[in-house]
Amino acid sequence: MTNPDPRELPELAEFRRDTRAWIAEHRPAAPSFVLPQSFLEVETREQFDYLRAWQGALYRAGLVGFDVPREYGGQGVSPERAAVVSQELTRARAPFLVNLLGLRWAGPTILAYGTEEQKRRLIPPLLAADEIWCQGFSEPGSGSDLASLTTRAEPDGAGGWRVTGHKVWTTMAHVADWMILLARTGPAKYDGLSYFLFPMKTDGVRVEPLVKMTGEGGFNQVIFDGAPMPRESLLGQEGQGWRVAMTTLAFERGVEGGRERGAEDLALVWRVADLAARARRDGAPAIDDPVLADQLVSLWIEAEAIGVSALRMRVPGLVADRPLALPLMHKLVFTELAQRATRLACQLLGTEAVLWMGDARAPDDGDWPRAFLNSYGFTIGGGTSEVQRNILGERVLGLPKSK
Amino acid sequence: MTNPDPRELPELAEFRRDTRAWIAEHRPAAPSFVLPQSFLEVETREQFDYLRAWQGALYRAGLVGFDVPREYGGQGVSPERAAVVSQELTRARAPFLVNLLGLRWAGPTILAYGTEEQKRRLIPPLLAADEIWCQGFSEPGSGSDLASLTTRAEPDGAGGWRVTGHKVWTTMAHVADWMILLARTGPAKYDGLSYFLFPMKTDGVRVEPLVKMTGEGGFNQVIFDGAPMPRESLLGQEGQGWRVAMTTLAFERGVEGGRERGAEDLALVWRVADLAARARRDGAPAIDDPVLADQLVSLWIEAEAIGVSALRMRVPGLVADRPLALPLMHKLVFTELAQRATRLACQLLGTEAVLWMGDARAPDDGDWPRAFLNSYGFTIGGGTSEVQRNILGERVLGLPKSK
Amino acid sequence: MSATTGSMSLASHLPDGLGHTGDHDLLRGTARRFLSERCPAREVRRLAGDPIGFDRALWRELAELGWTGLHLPERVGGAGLDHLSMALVLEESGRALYPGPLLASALGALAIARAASGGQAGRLLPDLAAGRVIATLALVEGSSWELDAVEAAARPVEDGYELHGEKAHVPWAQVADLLVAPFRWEGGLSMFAVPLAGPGIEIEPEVSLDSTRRLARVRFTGAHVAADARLLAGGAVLGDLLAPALAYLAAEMAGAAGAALDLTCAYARERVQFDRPIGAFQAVKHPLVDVLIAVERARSLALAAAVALDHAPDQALRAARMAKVAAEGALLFACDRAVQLHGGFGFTWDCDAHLYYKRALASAATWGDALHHRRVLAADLRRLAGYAPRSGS
Amino acid sequence: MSATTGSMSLASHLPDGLGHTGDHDLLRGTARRFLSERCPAREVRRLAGDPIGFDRALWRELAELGWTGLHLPERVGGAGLDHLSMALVLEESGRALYPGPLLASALGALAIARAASGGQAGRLLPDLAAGRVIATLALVEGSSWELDAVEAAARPVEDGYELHGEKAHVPWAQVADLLVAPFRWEGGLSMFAVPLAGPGIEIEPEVSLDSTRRLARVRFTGAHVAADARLLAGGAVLGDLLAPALAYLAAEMAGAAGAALDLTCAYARERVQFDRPIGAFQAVKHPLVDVLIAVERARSLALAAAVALDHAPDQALRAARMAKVAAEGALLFACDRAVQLHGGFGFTWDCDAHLYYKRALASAATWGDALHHRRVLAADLRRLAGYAPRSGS
Repeated sequence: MTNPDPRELPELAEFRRDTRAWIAEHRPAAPSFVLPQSFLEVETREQFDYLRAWQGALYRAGLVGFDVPREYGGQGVSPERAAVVSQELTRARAPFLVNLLGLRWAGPTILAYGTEEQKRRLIPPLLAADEIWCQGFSEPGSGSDLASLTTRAEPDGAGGWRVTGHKVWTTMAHVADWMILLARTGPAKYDGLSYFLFPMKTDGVRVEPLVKMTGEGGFNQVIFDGAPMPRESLLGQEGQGWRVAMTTLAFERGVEGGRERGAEDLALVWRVADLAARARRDGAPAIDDPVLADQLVSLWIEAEAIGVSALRMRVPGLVADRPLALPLMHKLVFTELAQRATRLACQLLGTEAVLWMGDARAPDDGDWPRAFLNSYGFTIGGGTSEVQRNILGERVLGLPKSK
Repeated sequence: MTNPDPRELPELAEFRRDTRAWIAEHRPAAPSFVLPQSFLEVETREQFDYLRAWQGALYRAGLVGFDVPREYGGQGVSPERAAVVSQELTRARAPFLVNLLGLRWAGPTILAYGTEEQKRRLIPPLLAADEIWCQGFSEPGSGSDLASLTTRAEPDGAGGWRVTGHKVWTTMAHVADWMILLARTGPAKYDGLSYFLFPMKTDGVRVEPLVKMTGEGGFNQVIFDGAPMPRESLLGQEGQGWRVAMTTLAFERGVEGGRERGAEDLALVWRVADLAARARRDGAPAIDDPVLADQLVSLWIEAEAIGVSALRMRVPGLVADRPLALPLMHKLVFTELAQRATRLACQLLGTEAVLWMGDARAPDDGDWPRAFLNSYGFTIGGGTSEVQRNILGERVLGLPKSK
Repeated sequence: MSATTGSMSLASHLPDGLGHTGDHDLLRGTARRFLSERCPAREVRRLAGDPIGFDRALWRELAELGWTGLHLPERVGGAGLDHLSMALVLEESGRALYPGPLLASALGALAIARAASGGQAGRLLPDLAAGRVIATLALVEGSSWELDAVEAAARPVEDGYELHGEKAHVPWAQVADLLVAPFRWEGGLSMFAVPLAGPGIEIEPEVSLDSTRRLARVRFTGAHVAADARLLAGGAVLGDLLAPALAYLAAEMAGAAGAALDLTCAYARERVQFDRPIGAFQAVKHPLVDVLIAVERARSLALAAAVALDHAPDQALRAARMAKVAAEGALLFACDRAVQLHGGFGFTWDCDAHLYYKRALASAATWGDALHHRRVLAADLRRLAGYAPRSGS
Repeated sequence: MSATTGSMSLASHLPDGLGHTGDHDLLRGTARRFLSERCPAREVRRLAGDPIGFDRALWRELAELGWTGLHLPERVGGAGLDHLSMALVLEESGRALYPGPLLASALGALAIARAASGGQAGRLLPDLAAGRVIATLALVEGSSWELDAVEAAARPVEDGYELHGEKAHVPWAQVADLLVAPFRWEGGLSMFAVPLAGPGIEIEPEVSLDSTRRLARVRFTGAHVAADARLLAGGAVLGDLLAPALAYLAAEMAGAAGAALDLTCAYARERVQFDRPIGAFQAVKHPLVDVLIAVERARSLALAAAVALDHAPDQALRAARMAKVAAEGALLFACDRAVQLHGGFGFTWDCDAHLYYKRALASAATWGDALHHRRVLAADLRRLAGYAPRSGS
């Protein structure tokens, strides 16, 4: 939650003032229903409509798409402005951008591998949240070992495909218009995979809700039974799917769904610090406890380091030893930090940690135990922490594959 | 450092009184030279003679060998008395028993696999420290993967063998009379190994000192160049060496070299607590620091748990779920506890941690940094912590081999 | 030298065989079998989704097995067994995540057995021992479970007392018949055994994180209780109760931790990725070994705390605090790895891991968490290390 | 809401490119090459075993490269570069475990540059910038490095001062020409620049854990110094020095941590057990990844602390404390895994791991360890979180 820097360039400072004013004027009132904590838990239609309207409004105000050229509906590439919007959204504790999978994964991948036609057709409604994206990679038998997946796309004889198989943990599939789909078009483990942009509103596809351990919905399993896909669904070349998918998974951008790296982590730590100043344990303020305060300080330092690393990452001379280290470790670092921060928050609550959302006296509406349990969605989803450590060990430290 | 329990059986209480009195009367005066911290660092002749004399005196007083039948020079099996001696030695902070490798590893293995002749010949001088034992398992290329060792024992045509190869980390080889030697008698990785009792005072064997990271000596490399071994050197059957060696490595006895499980760990934690009460950090007593005190409490709890687990281990009904868990985890638990305890001790020293042994003002003669560095000898030697975790995962939790 | 002073080990205070007999084996075996048959995971799930969450028929069966009176004297209909027996049964009930007031009622009954007059005990305990009456223990007010936070008051009136105040997070108050709790009384504190019925008592179910241990707020707005609702001993009772409360809770938590570990190990043996069971990967195997170590430590200390109650009462409170610290660490760690190593499935409602995790988080917050008890133990440690703190520090 | 108050990020105070230029790249590249040629591990080992432990020829070479005056103004012969430059060179010297007073002398010179009068600066700095004079910084007395522990005194006499007292753990006092240290002076504190020669000064080498950074006790028994030995500013100088001292030390430690990681990775790629390089085992690979994360965090924060000295001085002390905490954690962790994962070899004198470990332990104990700085940061955090502590707590 960065305050304006007095040394900020005048035009950027002006943009910040305008953005802040716009957000203050337009951010929607708190709804009567419980909002999801992240894009992983968008469950009900009313939650979805509320969040989609917010992203749409931001887009129409010119505040979404700072990593997308103007010809595809974006704002032109401007990381500085992206950072300003991110900081101001975080500062205002505004709702998140609901089409995050589109903004973060599908969009950049389409921009990298798509045809001109695919880019013009798909990117603008993605930015506006007019068309929602979900991701179909994992399967019941293929989690960490993603390339063992068995969902297959077979030619329909007319240039298109028919899809048969079973995908799981497909966040927002129940409201999605499109899916980035990794499917088998041949027997070779890696070279037999192709990457598709699958239109969800079609026959032969069934979306069934899965329930998370918090009792919330928002992710699904998707069963394909010969579901048709037109010719133009293929992204990149046939058999190139693994490489395209790795690109998707590597899109750990400085600007993630409109939030700047570091800012959100630090904001979380400060929310926990704020809780520590309010919460009482054994009748005393939690923050008085030196052991708890010491743990908070560790989180604080780690969050500040994420912000500094984001700056450092953009200076080649300061990452020359291991250029891939910071980008590849980001997901692991921030998801585990969030897990420890929310765990500490539960500790701060002392006796009151036993209350769950829905109890009128649950501190902060029960957000902390809920956020802690939901934190595992991030240490598991998008490549488990264990897989991330393999990748870092192999690609950054040059250690041999764990075969 | 257990005080007499008022409920102790009268005969045991009497034995305790006698033992305590004997130790008080006979424990040797502090020497003018620096004593090693454990059997891993016995370097000089004067250190060795001092320690050997102490074990000899204890043996002659009937205080060594409570896990050895009387016909082999022991005191008959009496875990209660062993525990008393252990507690009283710890309490008095008496020197350790120098022939530890003999008492803990060679002796029990000979008792398990040896011929009557081997037992009668070898055990009594082992208990008395008249003959010292060392261990020849590891090689430069075979550490964790011990069975890949290449030292070979070839028949000399007269019923004996000739040994050629290279062993490392052989603690006390420079003063040893005997070595428990694992050597190859055939090509099969496991079934090609045999277990020998090798007489060190012979031709064709060269002992070269290795220096530890503390600068201390005490372990060695041993180079065999056709060194002869008589027929009766073989322990167990030819080709049975791996099984016998695993028995040796599993001898994690309740009584280890005369010290009772748990008592020594707890004594270490209390020595660190005592340091915390004496040491000053930033001008204040270290133990006043709540974060340090919290860490001390964690160590305390773990040390108490080791003691309780030692009792629990002897009650089959209380370990029925996983009978091997406690015995197999003991080495891992106590070596890592000692490492953390000595690390904490270095922290307690604050600015004074920079002083090394030999500096007149080094707190406690520099014992703490030295003990901390030496603690790695135990987390690496005798099967690294990593190997211990494999064993526990496979043999106790039933997880598949990490191949 | 001061280091020797504090260093008499917990183990040295305990009998050699930990007081364990063949009867304990039988008891544990029965408990394991009974719970796996009558309270398997699907039954726990069914009750977790139920508005009340408690199966009275199951309760009656375990009362018939004698569990409700294991630790009560034979003269009031109990089995007259030791605390180790109760700890073993509670370890098994923790393994099964048994959803019912076994722990709460056992502690309520214990408070009455220890503090009541002969007449009170004779009147209340037979029904408690037989499981016909369910008790619960209410220690929390506001956000504190310590005695000096008690504000609820018992005002003397004709024929008894009038109760005012509110107790929070009372386990299973929804189904309990009798609440045992401290009230202020003429300036001091006293334990009261209050029938949970009648006017002036309001029970408001809480939405509890752990739906296998239901909680409620109990409000007293002038409820009238008879004079003998006040148990004889004063605040000391609560201090005396802390050791068994923590020891019992620790046993239950250690059991749950062991079960969470077993759950994950079973999955790690079966789930195949990269052409082998994931348990073959050290990134799975080694953390599970660390969980194992924590679980066995927790079990040892929970046993030690129960055995200390039986054989070394002056060591019991410290042992119980250590047991709670160890059990909390082990259970949270076991659950953390359970969810993470189950991967995508671990994050779903269908995987049992979350049931254990919610029990873990809620149990951690009960009767002082590890941080609290470590702070108390740190004070012990300073004293035992011969260190006299500066006043005020 | 209070949470926003404290949450202006460190990064937001720093310039976008961290003030880094091509010159910095050149400087670092030169440093890496020079040190790998002139100060490889075998040279470090040779000096570690040497009675003095310092190679004056090597010192002169690095002085010629300008490292001794990088951060000093051009008018006194320095290079007039920024703190980032010095941090980059120190990171490299840390990687190489360079055994010499680069850090100590840089800080001594910085104290003089900041606190001396024009005349003093003009007299002392040119020789320091050129490396002809070696300075050191002496902050520890007794077992404390904090100002209120200073007892050494400068008694005014004719023509100057008479010094009494003792400074401990003074880095490289054996080879230094000039000692910069606080002395009590007429009731207050002042920094003095004391020539390390002449009567009344006794230098007693300590046996230091880290033989790549030699330490000594320096005793003053009435040594006479000239009036202008007293630097102008008072105790505030020491406060001002703490940020660069910690930032520089953190950079050096972060460099050493990276080198220890590289050492272990190289071994893990080559050492074969069970028919594969041990780096293929997750029990080796994953801990090394955790070290990597710690090392990169330490590097980022060490850079941030240096850049803050240059561009955001009011953030520098907090950034420097964070950098010390992160660097200490990373270096100790990297060394722990270095020894352990080298197995039996790691435990020997022949493996370089112990050289790093000793540097790590000694650096941790220098100018406040992580625990100390975290305690100070906790007080910051309470304030920033809008929490007013009870008085006395």
